[in-house]
Amino acid sequence: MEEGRVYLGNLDVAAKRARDILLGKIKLEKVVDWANAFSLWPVHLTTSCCSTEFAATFGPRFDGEQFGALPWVGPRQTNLIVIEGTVTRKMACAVRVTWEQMPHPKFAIAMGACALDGGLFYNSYNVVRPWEVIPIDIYIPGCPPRPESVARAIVELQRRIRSRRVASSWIREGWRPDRDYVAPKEDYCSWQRTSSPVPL
Amino acid sequence: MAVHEALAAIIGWPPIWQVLIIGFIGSLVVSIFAVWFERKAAARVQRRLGPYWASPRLGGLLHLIADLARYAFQYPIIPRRVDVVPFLAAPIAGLIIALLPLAVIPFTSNPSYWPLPPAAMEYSLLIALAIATLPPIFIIAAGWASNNPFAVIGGVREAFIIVAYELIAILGFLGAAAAVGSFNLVEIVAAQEGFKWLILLNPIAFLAVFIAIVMSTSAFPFEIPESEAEVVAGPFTEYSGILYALNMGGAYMRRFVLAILTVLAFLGGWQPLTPGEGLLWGYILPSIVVVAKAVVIVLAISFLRAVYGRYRLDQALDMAWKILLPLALAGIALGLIEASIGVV
Amino acid sequence: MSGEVRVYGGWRDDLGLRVIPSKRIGKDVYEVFIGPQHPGSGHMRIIIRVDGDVIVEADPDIGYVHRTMEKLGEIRGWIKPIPLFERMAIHDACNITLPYVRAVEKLMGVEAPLRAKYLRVLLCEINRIASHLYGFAIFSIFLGHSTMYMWAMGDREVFIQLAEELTGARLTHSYPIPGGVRRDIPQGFPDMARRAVRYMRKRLEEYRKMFLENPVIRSRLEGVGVIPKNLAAELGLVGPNARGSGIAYDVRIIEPYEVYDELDFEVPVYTEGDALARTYVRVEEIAQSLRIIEQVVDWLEKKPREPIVDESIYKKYPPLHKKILESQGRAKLLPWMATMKVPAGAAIGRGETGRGEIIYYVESDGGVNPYRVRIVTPSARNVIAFKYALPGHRVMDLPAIYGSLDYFPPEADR
Amino acid sequence: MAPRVGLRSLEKRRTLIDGVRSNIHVLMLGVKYFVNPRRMTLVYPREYPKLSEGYRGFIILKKEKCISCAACARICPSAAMKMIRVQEPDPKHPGKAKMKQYPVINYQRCIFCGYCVDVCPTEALYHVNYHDIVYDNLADMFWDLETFQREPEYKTAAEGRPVRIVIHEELGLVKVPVEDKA
Amino acid sequence: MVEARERAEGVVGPRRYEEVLKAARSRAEEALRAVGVSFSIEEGKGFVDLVVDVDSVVRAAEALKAAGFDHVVSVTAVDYPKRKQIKVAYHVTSYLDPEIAGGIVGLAVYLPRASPEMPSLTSVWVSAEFMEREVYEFFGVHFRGHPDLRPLLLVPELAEKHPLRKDFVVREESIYEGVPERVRRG
Repeated sequence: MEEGRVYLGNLDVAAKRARDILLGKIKLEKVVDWANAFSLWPVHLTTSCCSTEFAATFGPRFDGEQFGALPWVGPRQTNLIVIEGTVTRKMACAVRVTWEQMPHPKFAIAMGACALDGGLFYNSYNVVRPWEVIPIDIYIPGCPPRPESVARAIVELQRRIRSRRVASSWIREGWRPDRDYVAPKEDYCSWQRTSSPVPL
Repeated sequence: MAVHEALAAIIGWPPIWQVLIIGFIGSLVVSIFAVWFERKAAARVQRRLGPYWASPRLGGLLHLIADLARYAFQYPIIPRRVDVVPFLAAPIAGLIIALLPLAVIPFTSNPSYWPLPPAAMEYSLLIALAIATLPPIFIIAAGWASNNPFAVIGGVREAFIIVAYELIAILGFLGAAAAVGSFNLVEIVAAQEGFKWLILLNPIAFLAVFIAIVMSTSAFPFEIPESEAEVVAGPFTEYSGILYALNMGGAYMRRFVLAILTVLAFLGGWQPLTPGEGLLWGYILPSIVVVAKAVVIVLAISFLRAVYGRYRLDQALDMAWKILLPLALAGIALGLIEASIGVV
Repeated sequence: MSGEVRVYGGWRDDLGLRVIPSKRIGKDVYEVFIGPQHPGSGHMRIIIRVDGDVIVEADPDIGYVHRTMEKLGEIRGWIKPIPLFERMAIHDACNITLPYVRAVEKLMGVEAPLRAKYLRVLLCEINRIASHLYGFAIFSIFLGHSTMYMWAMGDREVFIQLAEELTGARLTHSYPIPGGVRRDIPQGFPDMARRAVRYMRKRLEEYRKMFLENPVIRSRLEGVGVIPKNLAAELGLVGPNARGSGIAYDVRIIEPYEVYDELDFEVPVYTEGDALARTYVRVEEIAQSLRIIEQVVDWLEKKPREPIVDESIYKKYPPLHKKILESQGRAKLLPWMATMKVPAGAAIGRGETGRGEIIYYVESDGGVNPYRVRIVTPSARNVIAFKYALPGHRVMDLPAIYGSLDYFPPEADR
Repeated sequence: MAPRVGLRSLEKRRTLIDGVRSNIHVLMLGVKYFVNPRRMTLVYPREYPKLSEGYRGFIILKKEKCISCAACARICPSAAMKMIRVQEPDPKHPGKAKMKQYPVINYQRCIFCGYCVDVCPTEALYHVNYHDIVYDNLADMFWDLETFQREPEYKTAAEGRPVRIVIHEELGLVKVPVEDKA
Repeated sequence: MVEARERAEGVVGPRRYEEVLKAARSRAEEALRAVGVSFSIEEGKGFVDLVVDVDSVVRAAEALKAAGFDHVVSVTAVDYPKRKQIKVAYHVTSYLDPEIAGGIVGLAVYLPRASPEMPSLTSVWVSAEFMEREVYEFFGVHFRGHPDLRPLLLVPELAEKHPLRKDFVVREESIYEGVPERVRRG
């Protein structure tokens, strides 16, 4: 394809060239990182009882919205997923599907001892470690962690995004240099729900 | 000098000034300010801080710029099962159509800067109202194209809401036109000379129009199409990235455009300032006065988010048909009585 | 109605997974999945069969937070399950673990001293208020009223601050132990508690104006989700859901555990049975809990600081433990408690949590571990209300009914 | 003095005037709080709450007091406290090493319930009164013997001013700045 | 005035719980004797279990329901591998009848551990429906006549393993294992 027709030809090629110009020559990287850092909207996915402390974090006393984090509705419009506590075998499918539906660049915080190594339920047959399901950036110990710990995690994540340029590198290379992408060992959604047999 | 005149001619040309500068750039700025005010006012009522850390001195205004930039640089997902053409066209067309009523609204009494020929100006209120009813169709198209049950339910709810508020908005504005006796917005504004604003003379019609605007752009008590608790994000569930920003921005821009229409009909448009000759005095300053009053109305609507919950769909429709319709008709009756007495 | 099942809009996601958002089952009956990731459903999935806008049948698909409490309860000995069972509803920690501890005390034949009983009732009432306020917060998010969420969360922080001063942890205190409690009240606690009670009474007045009398909220709640008295009795609903439908049943009256029979309070009962009645029951219960806290704090302030652990345990305390109990008010545990044996037998411990009556059936074979711990939590008994109260309502009533039942999935899935 | 059951019922249907009056009440209440919000927000990185001494924060070991009785490892509900065997010079007859076991903690599982601190016969474990420390990898959370004896580095104290939270009759929670920069 | 209203409503005052339990127990025994169902008594602290055999359990349940025990508090199943039996007890109490409101009486049945099966009592007490599904998935007790017997909490492949039986062993970690290598060297 000659040089001249590249803008008219394939849409993907043109988009890539536009991206290289935007990110390469014009210093938009800092703007992209700053924008992603100050508008981390957590998706509304409550996995278990740490959601009480997550709700307190966005209450009036430890106002999460002062960092620009606004718990929003759908996975499509948000870029942060907070694993609040235990992820059971059934919930792992919901976590994985929600993570897949979120657009890049996206980040994950594992909150609570249950999300790190199973906490009190370390040897339960129905509990899965979240870092086997999705790649996680920040871990918060505690059961449940204090709202300041969650606020500290958001602040640390903001500093990590801006210092290590995570958001713009995601857009430029399409993957995360600092976190190898975790492919699910086993498909957590293999089970099929049996619908209630009561006919109408 | 030629460049100066050319520039003044371009800016002075009503469609450029009204649709592009006030319409696109102006409503973008007003929308960002309205969203910031909405989050900050809700935060104050809720005894908390609201967006703060992006720009501590500015009270967190830059958070809105950060949200917009994040949506702009996010990877837009177009799901496989989606009908791509209407999926992409709906938000963009919805935004453009939302700005079109500005093309027919006069911002000054100086005839040289009227957007329509004087003959057509006689029906400027009707034309503006007609165009203002188009945008919801694109929201329904967005819901239908994204092929998601929640989106379809959201889109159908938007259709229900249009049927309810359309009639009340039109009757409310007719109440104002009845009081003055003509559909020409310039005459309506002229008739409200010396603070005889129609909001004071015909408050019933203003209340009907105000509630109709709150319903049409799904502001808080009537946030039913995008209500989080039932349909995840209504018609915009499948949108991500810049497409979602266009959709959400479209709602706020429609609120700004309808607010401008209300200002002209009820709050005496460019009233305290009598537009003189030339570009500055004849066109730019009156439109700034109109925009300022429109911003006040938009902020008032944003404040409702802090104090109200969400009506059920059938309750909203009942309220529209059983309470607001008689209210709007009473507004027209009051307008006719005032016209016959000659108050205006 | 055999009919072919046409899959509407099913797609194979990039996970290679057949995700069906909604199935068309009948002529115009759809099955919509209000899934675990949904602002209106919390950590569970409700599958509703919808004919137009009216719900025809609702099937709650729970188990997303099933953390095997009963199985782990059988391998962890007698003391370790206390923090384990507390994780079922951490904003109501004392009410959830106290019945288990009382069941173990019944089996061991141990009796907590009077001061420890008053301390237990104090923390239980603080947790009840915090649990009701948390229920209000989630309920108002379902109705779209974000201000009420913030106010309820803010005032809940006042009572969490009280619990933090008393026990050293915000939510997961694991405060009762078989034979007593772990900490005594710090110095400035009584007047801090009285200030909190006076503050909350003023705030309840503003709640009534902003939430209960709000025209939008009132129109969403009045006459919605009506559960008549005999249906509520038939379904075995508990707590405010039963008391909202006219059933005068409260474990604190039926089996007055700890010192509830010496306290002067009222249990509110409404007869309408709709979502508004249940909400009013919870507001009244907050007011009554405030009265109880005042009486308990007065009693604790007057009486001298006796040891807060049972006599049989306090005898075995070495001097270091006794000194710490006097100076820091902190009851130390003894190493043999990790592997203590409880005489054989079966006991039922009951308690009134914020959401209703919780029951522990604890069976011991005299060994180190309990032989069987059967837990029936209030939300586990309220789940059936979804199946029988939802049909016939509109889809938009689902959040109103879900919120008014104050249903907390981690507690229901155990 | 005994508890009683109080039967109550809701007031009947409300007229349109009630609707308008309650609308006005709600709006007046909203404006009243808009004008004077009486905020209770903690501006986090700048102010951090100084928790009371009895707060159950991170757990630290005083190695010299430990008599390695493993009571803490046995009572830990989430098996976070583990015992490791360490060669130590024998105080009684020098030159020979003696096997002694010490606890190490795994903060991935620790639930901060404080059972280990309460069960320790010689008070060798104690609570620090702060809690908000986060990690960005899992390995650092399993502390070995040295890190278990050092108090974790508290970044928030370096960045912000300590504030004490007091319950106030009128405003709910009030922040009282603490003078000493502990 | 408040006391008068209580009596009118027939609300149970805070009598000692033992009296309520005694009243409930005698009421249940009379009901079973009236129907002619032979039962044996198992004492428990805070409740009492009336053990009946499998084929007369539905009759006993209807008798108890008629006697005023209107809802099930808990369907408790206990696995006894040594005696090769599974005990399923329906702990019932009453809301509407003030004399026995709150007193817990258990209707217990011993089933063979190999293939535990019994008639479902959902037709008598609606509130037992979800709890019977739970006992079905955790213990494998098949309830004949249950409207929709599906796993309630567990993932299907776990539901086949019946986790709460004693032979489904969950191992407890000892206090020495699970320490990574770099920490063990100290």
